[in-house]
Amino acid sequence: MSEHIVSPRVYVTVFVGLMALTAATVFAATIDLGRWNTPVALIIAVTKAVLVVLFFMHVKYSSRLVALAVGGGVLWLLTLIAGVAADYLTRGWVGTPGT
Amino acid sequence: MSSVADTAHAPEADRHHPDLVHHFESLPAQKEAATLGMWVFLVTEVMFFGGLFLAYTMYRNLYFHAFVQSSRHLNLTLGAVNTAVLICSSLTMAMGVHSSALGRRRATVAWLLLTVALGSVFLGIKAVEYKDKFDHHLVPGERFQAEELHLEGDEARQAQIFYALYFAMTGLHATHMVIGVPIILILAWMAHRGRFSPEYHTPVEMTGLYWHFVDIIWIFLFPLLYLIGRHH
Amino acid sequence: MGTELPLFPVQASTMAGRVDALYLFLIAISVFFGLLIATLVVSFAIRFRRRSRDERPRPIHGSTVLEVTWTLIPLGIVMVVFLWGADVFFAMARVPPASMDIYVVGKRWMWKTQHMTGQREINELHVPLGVPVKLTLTSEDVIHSFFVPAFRMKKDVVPGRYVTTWFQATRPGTYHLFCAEYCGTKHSGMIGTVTVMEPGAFQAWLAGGATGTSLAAAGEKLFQDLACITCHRADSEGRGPRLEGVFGHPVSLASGERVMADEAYIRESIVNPAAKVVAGFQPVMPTYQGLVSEESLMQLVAYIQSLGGPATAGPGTALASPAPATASPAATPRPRGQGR
Amino acid sequence: MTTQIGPGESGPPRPPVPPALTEPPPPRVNYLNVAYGVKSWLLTTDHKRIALLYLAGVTLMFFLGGSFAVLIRLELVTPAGDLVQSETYNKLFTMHGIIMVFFFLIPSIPAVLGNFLIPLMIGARDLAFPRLNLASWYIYMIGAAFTIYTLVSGGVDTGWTFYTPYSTTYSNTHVIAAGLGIFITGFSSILTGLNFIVTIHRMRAPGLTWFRLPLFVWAHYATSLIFVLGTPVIAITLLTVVLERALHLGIYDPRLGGDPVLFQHLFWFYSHPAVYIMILPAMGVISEVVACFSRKRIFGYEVVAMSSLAIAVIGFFVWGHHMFISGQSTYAGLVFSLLSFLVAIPSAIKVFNWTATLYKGSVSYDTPMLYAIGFVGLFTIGGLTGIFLAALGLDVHVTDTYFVVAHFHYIMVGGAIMGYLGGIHFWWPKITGRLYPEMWARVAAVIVFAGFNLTFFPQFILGYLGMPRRYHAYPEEFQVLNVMSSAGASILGLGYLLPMIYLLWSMRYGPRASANPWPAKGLEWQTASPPITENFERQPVVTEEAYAYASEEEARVVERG
Repeated sequence: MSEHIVSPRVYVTVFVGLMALTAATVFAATIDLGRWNTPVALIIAVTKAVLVVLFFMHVKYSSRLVALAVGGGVLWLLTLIAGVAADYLTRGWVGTPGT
Repeated sequence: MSSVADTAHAPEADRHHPDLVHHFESLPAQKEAATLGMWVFLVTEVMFFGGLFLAYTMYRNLYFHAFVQSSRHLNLTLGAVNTAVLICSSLTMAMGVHSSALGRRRATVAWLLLTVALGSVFLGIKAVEYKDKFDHHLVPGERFQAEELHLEGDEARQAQIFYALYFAMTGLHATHMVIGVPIILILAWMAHRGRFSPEYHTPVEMTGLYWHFVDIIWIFLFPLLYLIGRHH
Repeated sequence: MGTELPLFPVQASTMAGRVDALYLFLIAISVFFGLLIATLVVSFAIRFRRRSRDERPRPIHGSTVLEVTWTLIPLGIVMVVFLWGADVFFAMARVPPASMDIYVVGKRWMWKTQHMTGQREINELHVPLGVPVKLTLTSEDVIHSFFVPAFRMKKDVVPGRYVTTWFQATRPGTYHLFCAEYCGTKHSGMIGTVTVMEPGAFQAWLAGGATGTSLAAAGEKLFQDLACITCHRADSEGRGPRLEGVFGHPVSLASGERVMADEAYIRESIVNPAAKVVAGFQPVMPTYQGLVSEESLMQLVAYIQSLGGPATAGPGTALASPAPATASPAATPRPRGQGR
Repeated sequence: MTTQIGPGESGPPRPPVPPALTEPPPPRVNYLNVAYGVKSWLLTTDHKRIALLYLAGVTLMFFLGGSFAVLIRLELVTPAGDLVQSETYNKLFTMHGIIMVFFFLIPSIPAVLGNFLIPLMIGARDLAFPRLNLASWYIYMIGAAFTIYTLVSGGVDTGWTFYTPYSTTYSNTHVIAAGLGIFITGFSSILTGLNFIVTIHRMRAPGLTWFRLPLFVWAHYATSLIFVLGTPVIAITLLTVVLERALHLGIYDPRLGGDPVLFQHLFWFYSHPAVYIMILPAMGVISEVVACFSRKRIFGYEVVAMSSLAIAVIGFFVWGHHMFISGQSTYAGLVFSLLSFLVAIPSAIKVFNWTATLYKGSVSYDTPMLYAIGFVGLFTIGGLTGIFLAALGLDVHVTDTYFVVAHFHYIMVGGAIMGYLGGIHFWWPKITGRLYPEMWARVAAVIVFAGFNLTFFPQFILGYLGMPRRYHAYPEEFQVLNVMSSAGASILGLGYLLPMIYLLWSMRYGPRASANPWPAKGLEWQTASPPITENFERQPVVTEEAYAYASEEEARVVERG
């Protein structure tokens, strides 16, 4: 794994992007998008996180194994949320309380 | 797909580098292992915070109105400023790692100290916010009063769940920063003493990964806690 | 020293037979595969025992055919077991219409049961033979679990919400009632008996029991005392929705959803009125959390249920309470046809 | 610079390993006698010494937890609760659960055998992060200290499951101390898992590809995935229980609208994969033992390796089968039941492959093999009863009864502990350089097998009769089966004491062992017994598949087959 030196210019551009996205998410929260407020906030947050992971944390330049670990961690958190959501979303479907 | 460290042709000089521990063949192999180890640790941190994010997700959908009213009472400007402060500290940390990789000793110390400063500013703002919650009796427990949130009855109690999650998630995040700041301070001191070199600056890089992770957690905490229903 | 040694629990409910059938099928499967593996291991161990110290058996890498067969066969068997188990489970979850209602409250270390006609029992439950009985359970403190082994029925009782289960007794007698979820010091003391009686004997017990006011009547009194009547008026001029004919029918909410007005909805609307506001009304109703105990909540729900009126053909449990609005102590729950 | 040693040596096939088991190699420097004194043990970063430190801690906790089991069985001899009060009984089964699960079963094989053997098996000089390895032992001991503090200051009575709202609101015992104890010990598991993953990925010997790895290493890789992905969730879950008790952060409090079922989701998300943490390493041991004592490659090596990963991954999607009747929705129960049946398949595949390995092998009945055969039998019963519990309709009747208690004891005691004992006996010559007394060891194995079945098989019948778990007193008609179970427990207790005695005896008086006494394949048998601190004089290079006991032409066909 060669030692990949990322030029400061990349860091600064990513930094500006992150600040812009922060401003965007605050602005987006102040306008009523109905059901879309939460998804928009999440998409912006995920974009910022991906920027930090790829450039600040050098995952873009490190081995495939590290990328696999990152993906695995996120996937497992989603598994936990999906499994529990499966319970909460389908409560009461059988028609009597508590089933 | 066996990616066994190539040992045959590690340069001789590299084999006796003072920082090379006995059970690794070469410095790059040692660094690669350290990087993978750090990332596996960060995966455990994702699952560690994940438990709270799960609880937050479920209760937000169950008690949305109480969450909106409670979130509205959080100070949006302080939250936004804190986010900006933390993103700046991520930049300074990245620059710190960058200059330690190039062996620029004084630049590394400067960037690291800047990161420590920004981290402290973040914790300061957090302390202000917490004090404000204590003053308004918005801390979960017997003395919790939800009049200011215009909630009563069950929804007043559900607001306690929001603030329980608020304190748990931001508290856990702040604890991670309280651990991170002294570590970066020690790194700055070691960099000052010339401990790192272009061949060996793994501790700086690993701490950088940790710090960026803590920043990512806040990148999710800020919209989830502060930005629900800021419109109407 | 107990001398009798029962090895199989008595079957005293419609579900018991179906659960035992699945149990015996699985025992057969397990005995077959257990013996298969045991005989293979023992026979190979003996036939291929090491004869001499430097014996070198030929390496066998494996065979894909064999691997696929002993993946698909077990997969097929477990899928059958899965479907069978799910079928029994859903039968347990779907309460037959026109079941007899009984309310159960678990409280640290006792079971309090209430019949619609007012009978209250502690760690006891008298039920008629051959009538599907719907239990609506809740807990006042920790998680308990209402477990009657003879009925193969168990349901965790969670504080803060209603849970429902049902059974239909098929054999008169007295059966164990256990608490199956650890709940503290006297967890093993929170036991009792469920007595299944012939319909005639049950009526005598109902009439003879110290009935006092029926659940619905007690609920009606509470309805007055708590001044619910001021908003929920019969002539629908009040600030709250009219409650006659509500129970058991879908209700459209201010948020545009439609929910079934079952016990859980009524209970939630009493303790958390703002959660599901009926369309066309303002969320002005104060909460009664803490003012109303679980038992009185059940009485109010029973009263509103008694205002339910004729059951619509709506999905789920369009529960028509057999008892007419004004409670008559000797209301006889008409045993309808067997559950599905 | 790396020379080839080991099986791949060219030239005429060497005569089989010299039969003399016990010609004592001249006493040399090895990892045990290289340094003496408490400091050399308490500050070591040698994975072998850390493994022995764990062996001491884990054995202490096993006998502590086991003593509670004996008291529980004594209490249950009589229907009335007359040996101890109910509060004490509740504390007994809670401490038995906590100590056995978190302080014995989870760390035992990975931290003792895994720590010792993984570097040896992959030809490395040590784990990737030796100092983290020592830190994980200290963290384990601090967690154990918290738990022993909980014990001496009054115990905890919430059950090892800590269900809310009892654990957060109604219990007035030392829940916070117990919760923190497990919280801390969790990080010991995380560090061990992290160490194993990086070591297996980055430090394999040249030529040691993934599909030449011993199945023991595969099993520990899968276990480490569960350590790393699951343990943090139990850490945050117990932290929330501690915070709710201490600071009223009431996220599970039903009076505030909190949902106790959410706690159960978070708890079981870890605690079900935790049962695979307990069984997968044991499966790894069994694969090694069965291959060695039938002197043959494991039948379907790749499939057995992949089934370990499959168990670890699918094991994370099935936790809801602990909650079929707990208020979880019926449809979620449907999903979790289906997934629970899928996770049973890889375990079945492993059992079939072990059985097939014996075919046309050269089977010998040394003690490790007795434990392995015992494991296959008991794990099969344990696995099949798991199918009963995964079936929705049946689970309603049998969950929270002694049927469940019998099921998980068949897996944990019949499986994990039999595997652990088999592994300890199999690698004892390598760890201590001494041979254990074979006759005594076989007697102990048979006693353990018999005592175990007499203890736990009656509990299946009790469970279906409807005797609930965690009962201090029970109805009269269950007494006969309970007395049988208690009788079995005393035999099992004796069975566990025997190895403790003769293994300690063998450390001093046992005959010296050669480098490869069985003889077995694997890099750990290529170096001396006990190994030197650096593990290998020269970096080994692997040139052949795992378990290469005999190449095609060397094999004298076993005629009678």
